[in-house]
Amino acid sequence: MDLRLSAEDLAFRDELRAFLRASLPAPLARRLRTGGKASPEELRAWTRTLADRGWSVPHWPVEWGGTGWSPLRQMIFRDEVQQFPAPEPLSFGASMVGPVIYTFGSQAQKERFLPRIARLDDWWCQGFSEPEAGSDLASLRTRAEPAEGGWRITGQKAWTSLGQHANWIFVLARTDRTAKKQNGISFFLVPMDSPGLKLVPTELIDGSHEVNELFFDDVFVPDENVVGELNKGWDYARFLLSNERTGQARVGLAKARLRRIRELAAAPPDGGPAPLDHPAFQRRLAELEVQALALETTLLRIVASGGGEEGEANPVSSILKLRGSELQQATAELLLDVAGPAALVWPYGPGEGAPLWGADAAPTYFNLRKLSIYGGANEIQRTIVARSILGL
Amino acid sequence: MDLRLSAEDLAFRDELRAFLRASLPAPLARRLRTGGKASPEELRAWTRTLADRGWSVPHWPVEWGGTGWSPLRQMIFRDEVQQFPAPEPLSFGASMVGPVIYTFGSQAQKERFLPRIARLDDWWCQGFSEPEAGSDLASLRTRAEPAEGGWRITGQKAWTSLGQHANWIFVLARTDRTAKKQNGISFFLVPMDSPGLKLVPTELIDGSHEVNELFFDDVFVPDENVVGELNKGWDYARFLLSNERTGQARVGLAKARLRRIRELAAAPPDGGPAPLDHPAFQRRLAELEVQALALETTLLRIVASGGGEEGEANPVSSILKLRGSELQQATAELLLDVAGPAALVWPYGPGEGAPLWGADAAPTYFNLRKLSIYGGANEIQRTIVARSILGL
Amino acid sequence: MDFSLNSEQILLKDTVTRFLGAHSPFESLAAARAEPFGWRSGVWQGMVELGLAGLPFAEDDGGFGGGPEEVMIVMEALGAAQPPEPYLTTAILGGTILKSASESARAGLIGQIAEGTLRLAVAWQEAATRWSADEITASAEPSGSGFLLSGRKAFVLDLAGASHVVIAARLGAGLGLFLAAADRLTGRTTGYATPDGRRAGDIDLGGLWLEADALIVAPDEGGEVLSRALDAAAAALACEAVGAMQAALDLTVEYLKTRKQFGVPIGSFQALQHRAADMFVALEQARSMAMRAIMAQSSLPSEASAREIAAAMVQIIDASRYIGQQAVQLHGGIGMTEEYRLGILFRRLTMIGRLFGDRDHFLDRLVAGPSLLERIEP
Amino acid sequence: MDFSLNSEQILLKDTVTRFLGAHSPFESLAAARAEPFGWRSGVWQGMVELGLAGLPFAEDDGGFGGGPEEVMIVMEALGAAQPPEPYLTTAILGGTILKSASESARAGLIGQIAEGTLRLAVAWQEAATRWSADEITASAEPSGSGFLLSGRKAFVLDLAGASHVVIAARLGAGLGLFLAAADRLTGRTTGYATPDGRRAGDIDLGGLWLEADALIVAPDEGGEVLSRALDAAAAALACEAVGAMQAALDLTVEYLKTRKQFGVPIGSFQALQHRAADMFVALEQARSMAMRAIMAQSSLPSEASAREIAAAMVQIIDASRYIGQQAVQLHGGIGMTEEYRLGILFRRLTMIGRLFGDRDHFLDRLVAGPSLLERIEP
Repeated sequence: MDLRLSAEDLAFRDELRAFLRASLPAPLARRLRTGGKASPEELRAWTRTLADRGWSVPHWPVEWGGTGWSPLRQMIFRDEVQQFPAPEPLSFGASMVGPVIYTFGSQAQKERFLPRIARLDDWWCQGFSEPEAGSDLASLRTRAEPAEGGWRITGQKAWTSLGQHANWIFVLARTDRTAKKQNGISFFLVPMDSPGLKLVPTELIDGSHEVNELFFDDVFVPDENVVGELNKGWDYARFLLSNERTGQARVGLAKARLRRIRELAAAPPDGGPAPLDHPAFQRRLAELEVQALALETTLLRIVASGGGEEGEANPVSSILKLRGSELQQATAELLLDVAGPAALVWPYGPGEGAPLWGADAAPTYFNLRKLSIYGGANEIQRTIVARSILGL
Repeated sequence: MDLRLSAEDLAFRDELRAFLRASLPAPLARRLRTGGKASPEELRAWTRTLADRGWSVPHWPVEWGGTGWSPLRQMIFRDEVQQFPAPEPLSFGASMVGPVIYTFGSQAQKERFLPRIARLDDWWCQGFSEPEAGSDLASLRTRAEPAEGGWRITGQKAWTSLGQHANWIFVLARTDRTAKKQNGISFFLVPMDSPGLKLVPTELIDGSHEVNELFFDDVFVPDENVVGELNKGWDYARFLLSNERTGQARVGLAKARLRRIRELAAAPPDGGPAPLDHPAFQRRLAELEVQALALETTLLRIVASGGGEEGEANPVSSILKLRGSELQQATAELLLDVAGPAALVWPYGPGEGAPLWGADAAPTYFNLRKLSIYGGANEIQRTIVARSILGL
Repeated sequence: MDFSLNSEQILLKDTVTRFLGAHSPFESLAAARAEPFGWRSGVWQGMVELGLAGLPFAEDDGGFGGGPEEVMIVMEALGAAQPPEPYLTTAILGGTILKSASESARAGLIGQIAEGTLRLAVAWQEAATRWSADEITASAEPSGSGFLLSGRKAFVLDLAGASHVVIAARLGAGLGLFLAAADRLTGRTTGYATPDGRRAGDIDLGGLWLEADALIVAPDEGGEVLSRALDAAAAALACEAVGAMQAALDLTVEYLKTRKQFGVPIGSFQALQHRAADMFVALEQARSMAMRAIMAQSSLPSEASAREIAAAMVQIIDASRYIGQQAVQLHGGIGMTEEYRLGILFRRLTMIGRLFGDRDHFLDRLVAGPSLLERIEP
Repeated sequence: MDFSLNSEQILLKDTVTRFLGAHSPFESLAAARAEPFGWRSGVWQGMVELGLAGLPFAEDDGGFGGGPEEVMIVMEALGAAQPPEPYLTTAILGGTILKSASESARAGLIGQIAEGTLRLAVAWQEAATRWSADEITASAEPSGSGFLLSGRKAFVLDLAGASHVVIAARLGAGLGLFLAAADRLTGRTTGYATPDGRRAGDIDLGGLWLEADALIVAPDEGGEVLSRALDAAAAALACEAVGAMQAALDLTVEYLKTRKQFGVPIGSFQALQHRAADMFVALEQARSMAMRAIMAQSSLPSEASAREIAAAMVQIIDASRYIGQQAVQLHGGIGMTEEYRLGILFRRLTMIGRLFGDRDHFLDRLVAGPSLLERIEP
């Protein structure tokens, strides 16, 4: 038993850090460090920089641009990116549809799509959830009817993140209405500019335009855009959802936020009493740091035991989703505590340019409530732990 | 709206306090104040003192020794007794079987039993729960078979508190095996010295002998000891269990313990660092004081709205059980914090007489875990709130 | 002891609730926020006509003689409906300060509040005060026949639509409270939206000259008057929170009954039932403490009343956080959307503990004093 | 990086577990507590024969050269079985002190531990020290060819059956650690049971004279040596807690599967399922931190290691409390009974956070230093 990284892994990590320092544009680095976001253009440029280095899709097979890194190195990479912080790869392509395509897709699909995903030439979004099928995905209603040379999709999808930037969407639709719930579903790849496809933004409580509703009205999809076998879409969706469970811990982000909190709490940008001098605040911060260490170590244990492998739904990784979301939410709440009255400044709406150092606190807190809801609500994760691990 | 007591109620309270100061033997008062208990003899003597003053069963009908006090005054009485602290009346007689007898019993039963309950001449215990019927009481198995002039009871009861001191027990037993779960159960009054009735102590984790198992082997009970109608026992049991829900808050006890904690924390009996100087401890104590005020005020609101009336199962009173048990448990835990290493002294076992100021901390903490389990486990209370109040 | 409302109070409650239902339904709030001040003069005028603005003031001063209980009733109703009109800042926070102004200074002003023509904002915080008036550094010094102010104010709630602004500034060894008409601040303010759908702003005081009679509370009393006003505002806010929590719980229970998953209403899942039960318990405990805070104002000396209000705020902030978070969680995705009514309730419940102090701030006050339990035994 | 056990470690784990299952089943514990010292010389001898007593010591010193990981394995097994034999006090707490004694002082002593003839108790606490060695007031002064001690010691774990006692006493400006054979303390001790089914005692030192060579750690090093020994004991205790928590969770899951209410196994109720899931998560997080504490001892300087151990104890104490309480709650009445195995686990889990410091004590250490997060980036 040894928690220390090997000399090789340490050198690897230092190389990553040097690369991030040298390659991430300074204004973007500064913005990310103070709670801001990368624009779609910045994310595209950054993904290409990574791709040029061969690191844009580290976990993919080498033949399609992957690195061949061990799970531990993949984890170190993700952690360093999150801690720096640098933009994370767009998961819809790199972690969701990409692996489905290289595992179940045709050779033509692989050649057509994978290189463009690896460089973010295509921006993918997800068409799984529906207004009446969230955590209960198997009850989806969107249907695809056979048509000349392909299918015609009709239905409604919801909670499609960043769909407004996407040019492709992967969609689950029912292709056999006589089959039982999980059966008779197929997996389609659909251009966002297909006639009959309409996107309507959903405004969120954090003021952001992050998710969308999508309306499919008889949208034609050619046969070549069906992935794998017809009516096996549910299997591919489960494969997709079980991937990257270790990615849900997102400890690096929590650590980066805790560091920022400690800096702000030690010396509030506007002066005044330092929260870090308050005994109750000190304890909350130390408690969350302990939580972060515990989660990181649990993650390392799971990675070390091979529990983060692709396509394998290790129920222990439900811990990562549960504690990862809770830790992220708790750090966001502590950021709100640090900001104090400065959290009153809302960056949206009719502002005239006010002091902005606390202005991401409330939106971040509001936004991260989603973490315990999406990707299998935490209630679902608890049920998975109880049933799959404890046998209840 | 006014939280203040009227001048009359204030005078009433002062009268109670003066009475408690004058009447409770000093050694017993001191012992109770430092976490000790009253012996059965002391409880009997104290109940007689109260009975002589006419206050041993305040909530009973005046004709049987009650006071005619308003619900508020009854609450003040209970609160003063708990805060003093003085011994509380033995609930099995005064609050459980007593009300059942004066509400559903025969005139002969009333005359025979009620005066002896009011003076604790008879010590009653409860024969409801069974090893396989705890929160799910309706599935009880103890049965009574008709016999010449009465019934013969066979079965096993569990969790009978203080049964070792009792000379009477009230028992639920199945008298009609063909009826559905809740039906066909009758309510019996049984002398503890009945042939065939055997008591076996259950040792608890706090080292106390508080509860017992009871084995009924063909125990004869004459017809005159059946309460009310045959096969209606379930109704009487529900009446009994719904009584005194407001009593479950026990805020007075929590307040008394919080006072003791503050004293000990300000000046530990053995000297050394005072927990009350520690910022984290200060906050925990203040938080629990806020909790106590909130619970007390909720209790007053329920009492003021008539929600504490006998036989009426006001679901809002589930709040009192939930928060009352949690508050009691939290104060017991804080007492353990204050005792610190002094909690290592266990008053049972092979001690040779060690410093004893912290010696009730661990047993109290262990013992009070029962509060969220018995009288309808807190899980059951939450279901009651969800169903009866929220309509879920 | 008595926890009931009298018939006039019940009437007040019904009237306010009905008014808000008719004139400020949830669907109207987005448009309200887009108004120049972030609120609607029509709705404000309607509230004035119901007598709400003048409610907390003595009849002799031109008000309608309501007490803390009437304030509680109004604030609970406002909490459930969340109209952005500047009631709390004008009638309670600013209003309580006006009540303590000298009679000559406040002559007619309270009447103007009651008539709806005077709308107050209170500029007490600064970028670095963190809810503590002791940290105020803005200052005033005598200059000619008046005062010259310096420094900056921040987080001034409802600044945009205020007709007058109370400004707290050091004056000699004390804290002076000045009243300035909003037009005196033209070009000195920076406005912004707040996370709970209201407006606030900062003020640059540098070189602002005010007449002698702008000093409405003298520096030897200013600190005490401000802190009493903040207490009154916190007690009112506690009641608003109760209204908002009740509304959030009602929405959640309704959602649990109607939303189906896996073929059954999600309210049939035990884990969700128990969560809803815990929300209910938290709400009732918070309600009890808000009622204590209200009653304390009319029955206790100000020091003891301040402690009761701090205790209430600790409970209210905990409950607001828990109920807000769980309401969103139990709703799932729909709870994250702006178009659904829960959003504004959640955002306001989040800010309840950031307007006049956070949980630490109020708990610090309790920790500094003697046991809370002693107080309840007069 | 590596979290796996090697084959010898797996063998050790199996051996200890099998031994305890055979020689110290739960049903035997009540009788063990009734023994004169509160534990069984036969079981102790068996543990010695397995090599457990000498395990943590260097082979050169007469031990078996085990490291923190082997200690972890043994302590986890002891945690699940809860035998009352004095392993932690002898092999870890007292043993770590012995390791730092001068070579002449410890000559042969470690061998005696390995042989089972030396059993140590460590008298460091006093009635008023509250887990802080800085508060120690017992003192020693040179007297003739030795030292004269004064003061009182309290809460000395496993005092009853100890053959030797380490005594911490002020000496000059430092803290001297003395070793006294138990027979020197005859008539000076007061013994008592502890809530977790063990024994402890107090010692009256007044007028106790010890030879010069009783001073096994000099006063300039005593404080540091004691605090390193307490850290090692806390890390071992964290591992014991993991074993106890795992056992409590296993019992609970088993009970949920078999106990029926309302006609179905209570483990089918969603609220209870989710509680069990939360227990599992708490256990795994605690296990991670216990492993960190173990690994820190062999890979980090003592200051950094102490902080890792403190961090682990915060997590362990939280988890022990949560899992202990919920295990009892989910069992209902049966969990409250002494005859059921959960009782001893619950009582030990309660005391985990009271033996070498409580949660506040360990969190204070973290708060006093720099961010914990910096450490993980060498």
